[in-house]
Amino acid sequence: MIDQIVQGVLLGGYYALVACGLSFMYGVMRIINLAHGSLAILAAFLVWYITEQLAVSPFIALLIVVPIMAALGWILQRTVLDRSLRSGPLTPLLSTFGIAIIIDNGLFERFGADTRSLAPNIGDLSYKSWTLPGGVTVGQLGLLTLGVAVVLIVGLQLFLKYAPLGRAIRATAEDPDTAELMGINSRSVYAAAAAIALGTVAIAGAFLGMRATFDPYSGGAQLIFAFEAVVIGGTGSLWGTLLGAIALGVAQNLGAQVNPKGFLIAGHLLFFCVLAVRVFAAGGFSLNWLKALWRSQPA
Amino acid sequence: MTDAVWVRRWSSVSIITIVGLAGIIAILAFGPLFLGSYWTSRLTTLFIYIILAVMWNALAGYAGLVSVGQQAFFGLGAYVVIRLSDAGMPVYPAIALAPVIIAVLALVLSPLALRLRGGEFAIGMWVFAELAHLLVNLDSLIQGETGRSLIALSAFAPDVRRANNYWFALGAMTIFLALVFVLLRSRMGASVQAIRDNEEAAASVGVRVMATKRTIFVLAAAGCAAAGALTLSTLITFQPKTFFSVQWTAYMIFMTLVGGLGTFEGPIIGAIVFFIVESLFGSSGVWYLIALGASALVFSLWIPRGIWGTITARSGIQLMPIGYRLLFRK
Amino acid sequence: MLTATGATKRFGNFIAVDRVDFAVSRNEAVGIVGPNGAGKTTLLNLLAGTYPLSAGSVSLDGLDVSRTDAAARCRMGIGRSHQVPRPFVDMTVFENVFVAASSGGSCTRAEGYKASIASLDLCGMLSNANRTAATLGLLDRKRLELARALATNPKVLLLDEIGAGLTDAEASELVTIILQLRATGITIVWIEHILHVLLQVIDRLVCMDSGVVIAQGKPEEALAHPAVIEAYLGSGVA
Amino acid sequence: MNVLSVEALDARHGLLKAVRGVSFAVSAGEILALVGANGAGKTTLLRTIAGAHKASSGKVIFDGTDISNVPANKRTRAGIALVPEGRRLFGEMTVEENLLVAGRTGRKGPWNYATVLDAFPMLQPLAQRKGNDLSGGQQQATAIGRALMTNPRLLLIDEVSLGLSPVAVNAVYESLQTVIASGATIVLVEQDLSRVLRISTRIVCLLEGRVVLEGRTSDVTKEQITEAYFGLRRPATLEVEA
Repeated sequence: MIDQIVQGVLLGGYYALVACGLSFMYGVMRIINLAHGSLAILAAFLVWYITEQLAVSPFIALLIVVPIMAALGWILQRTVLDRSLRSGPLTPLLSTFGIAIIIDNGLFERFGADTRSLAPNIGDLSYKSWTLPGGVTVGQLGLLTLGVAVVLIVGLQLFLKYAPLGRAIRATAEDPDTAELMGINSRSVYAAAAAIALGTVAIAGAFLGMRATFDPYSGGAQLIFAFEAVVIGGTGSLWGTLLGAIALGVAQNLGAQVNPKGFLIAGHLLFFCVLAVRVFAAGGFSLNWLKALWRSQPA
Repeated sequence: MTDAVWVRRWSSVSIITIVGLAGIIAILAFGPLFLGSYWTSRLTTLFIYIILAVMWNALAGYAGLVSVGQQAFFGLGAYVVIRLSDAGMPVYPAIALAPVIIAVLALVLSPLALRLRGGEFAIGMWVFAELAHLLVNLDSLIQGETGRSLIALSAFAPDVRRANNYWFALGAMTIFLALVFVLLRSRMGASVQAIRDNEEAAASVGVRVMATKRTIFVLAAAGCAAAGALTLSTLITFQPKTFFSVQWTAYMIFMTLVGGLGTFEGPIIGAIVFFIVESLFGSSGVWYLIALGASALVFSLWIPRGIWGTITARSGIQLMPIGYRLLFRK
Repeated sequence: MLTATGATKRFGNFIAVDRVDFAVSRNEAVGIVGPNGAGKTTLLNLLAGTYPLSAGSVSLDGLDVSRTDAAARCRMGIGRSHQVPRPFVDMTVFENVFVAASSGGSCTRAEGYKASIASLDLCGMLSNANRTAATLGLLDRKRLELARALATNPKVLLLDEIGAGLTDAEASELVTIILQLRATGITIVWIEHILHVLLQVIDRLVCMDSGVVIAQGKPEEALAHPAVIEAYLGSGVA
Repeated sequence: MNVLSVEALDARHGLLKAVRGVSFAVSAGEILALVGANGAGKTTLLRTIAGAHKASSGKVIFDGTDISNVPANKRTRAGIALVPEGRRLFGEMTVEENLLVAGRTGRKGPWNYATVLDAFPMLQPLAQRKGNDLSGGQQQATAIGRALMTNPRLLLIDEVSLGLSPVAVNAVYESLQTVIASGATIVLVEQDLSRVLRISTRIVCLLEGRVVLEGRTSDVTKEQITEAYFGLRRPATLEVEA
């Protein structure tokens, strides 16, 4: 039981990583990016491809993939998202869903249906673990993932708080018209925010590849995990996302104890329970808490 | 003065359209007698596509609800048929009953689902579809991803089965088109279009927004369930992975966007376009799917009215008698 | 007949309407004026049920409707127009009005036709009945907004700046229509900036500033009230 | 030398004509007051000059350059700053952050975080307070300070004293004196006529989107302004459209 909880917490570290970019993008642009999961898989494939081709460590490959994904984010915002933001509330959903289909099938076309993993490329990191008193084992990779998630979230918060660009992003997210009047080019800020979001997606993709397997059609599942983590943890801070991600991971691991197939079911059920409580307790439901989430600072 | 004014709903164009449609359906009803086995089964597929497109359009185009999880109802519709058949019910009555059962399920789900907004609703429905998929896999009858065949169908000779499927699909398509048509023509139809144009303004003139959306949500669920049940009758084997695939929703989105979101005729045209594209390029594999995604992207950004919406905007023609015209005595 | 007691609306830390008591009696026409940000439109939204109250209550004909939503209040007899007209753009003018008649007016199809035609006629929109609402100009949109509110068969009609942005000639046409409405016994609450238009119609004027009512009474008296002049023109002018 | 000139400017909200053929000019060092009842088009006019609202026709010329098609953020960087109606502070950000975010891409000039705090002493103890948690007067001071951080040559202020207590209004105007002393040109919208008469050098009065009165403050009487303002009697300059 304790072991399952510990493993769930570690798994939550990955979910926090993948949820980070989704909530960031929603917070700034009010876009729920349905291609989010597919982009994470795209990043995983890029890391895998570079690792294989150049025979380097995935961590080195990640150094190349983060800027590539960030550039992709910039282009995506400038070409598609800017336009879809201006054409009604349904358009961003439809256009990002279209992008997801293109990415998924494009990956299938290029890389085929095989499942891949980066685990063979990171040596003993993929299985080495420490054993705590009481027989609980803590995987080094899991701990690293959780650590990276925490560092990323703290880093993003510090960036938003203290960096000039971070402040411009917050200002634009709150009121793009007024930000323009302060000399801020809101289109560029949006593009920068999309670049940052996809940079985090690249990291999430790499860690997905190291801790598990992936194939071209794994994107939908990643989107769902990310969304569930954000919804479950919606307590009003980026730490909420981390907590939500951990709750999701723990619920899944406990669910797996009940039934071998209970892993995913437990996560989905937790998601719906949290959603139902929120909808019926508040008498209404909106994503305002999400808006506040990434913007608020640690006390 | 007002005695000299009255309301007309039918125009000569719309009468011709409806008579024409009825005529086409009447001719199609004899399809299996002259079409041959290939076209009988191909047209069955087209009828199923039309149901899917019309239902997704009702949801997104009229109620403003973009769902990425309609495959939930599609898959559950098929699953219910397997279950009913296993319980001893004859196959075709089971196919007819499945949409009704799923409609009840959707009604139960609606209080939660309809309070979600925009992307929340879209992904929330997707999670629901995933959950439904996982729970169906737990059923020992289905044997996980292995799935189960609708064995009772083997009692029919292939030709008979093909013809039955055809008639059932044609019948279901006719019923759902008629339901949408009647809904749009009713006073609720005016409300539905008002919600589509401006939800808040609709509420301010007394439209029951929630109740109207619920009706559409339930109807769309029933339609997708019927399509799922019918697809099962053509494929025979129920494989959860196939039936709960998000691909079905991708098809629905493509058909609706290409044909024209928020019009009656658009999704029908979109389904026919999709059917033709699939017939021509379906065998070319993933490039075909990439092209579908790209078209969804292009239509949503640059041609948001779709084919039919663009045509009506240019020409002002109105085929279906769902509107109202005021006539004045000279 | 329509009463707000202690009506309050907060947006975050901002109090848009602060404990306002407001009442209008049957067949009365009340004008509301006040500077931008005075809370006039918010008060109208509280009366119509568009926003939930933060505190206080609203009642119609003695019935508490504080927790009734906008659509239901409309069906009970509160009709409204919006400051910026919100037509259903892809529907015809007649269909716009017919939705209102059949939903808000809760009537049969035949009654709905009749009510729609009558309100279009009254607002001078009958000849435009078959046009798509998207093609209408501003005056016609305002007329449609009014006709739609009328078709819901309201006991009380809440009007939000239907005169704004119109030329003189257009505004006086609107006044003629509203005077005709008054003659049919409809109660009117009208927010308007253009005073000379408003004064042709109303019995009583309510002046608001910073979320509270600062003066009310006969129009000339209310306008002469020092607090009103100060709110409009600033201290030292009076 | 005109800092700003506006030529036959039209602006719409959808189909509503909010600004109709407005022309006027502001020369360096002037304080121009825009007055008029609400709905007269003052806010739209200011926003159109700042680039936050699109003009449907006409020209905005700043420093001799036609900037009619320049986006708002570039106009700000060229030296036009707007204090918008309702202050529009970034409410989740502190006073310090509100100021710094505006100074990020600004021009060089006398204003920076330190000099703004000097000009608005009331803000000094509030630097770490969130915009949402300020009083109206504190918000207005922050909003003006934020605009100054861009080192504008032309400062547009919408509704200087709207919703402020008399004490707060005094404090804000006192600080404006510092701004005027720094040589900026100001266009302001103000409901308080007596203030306008004291502070401005010129007055433009709008009624229903048109200029109905324009002149040097010293040449205009209160009666003329009041009449033009309310539109109770129709000013002779206002032609009636067919």
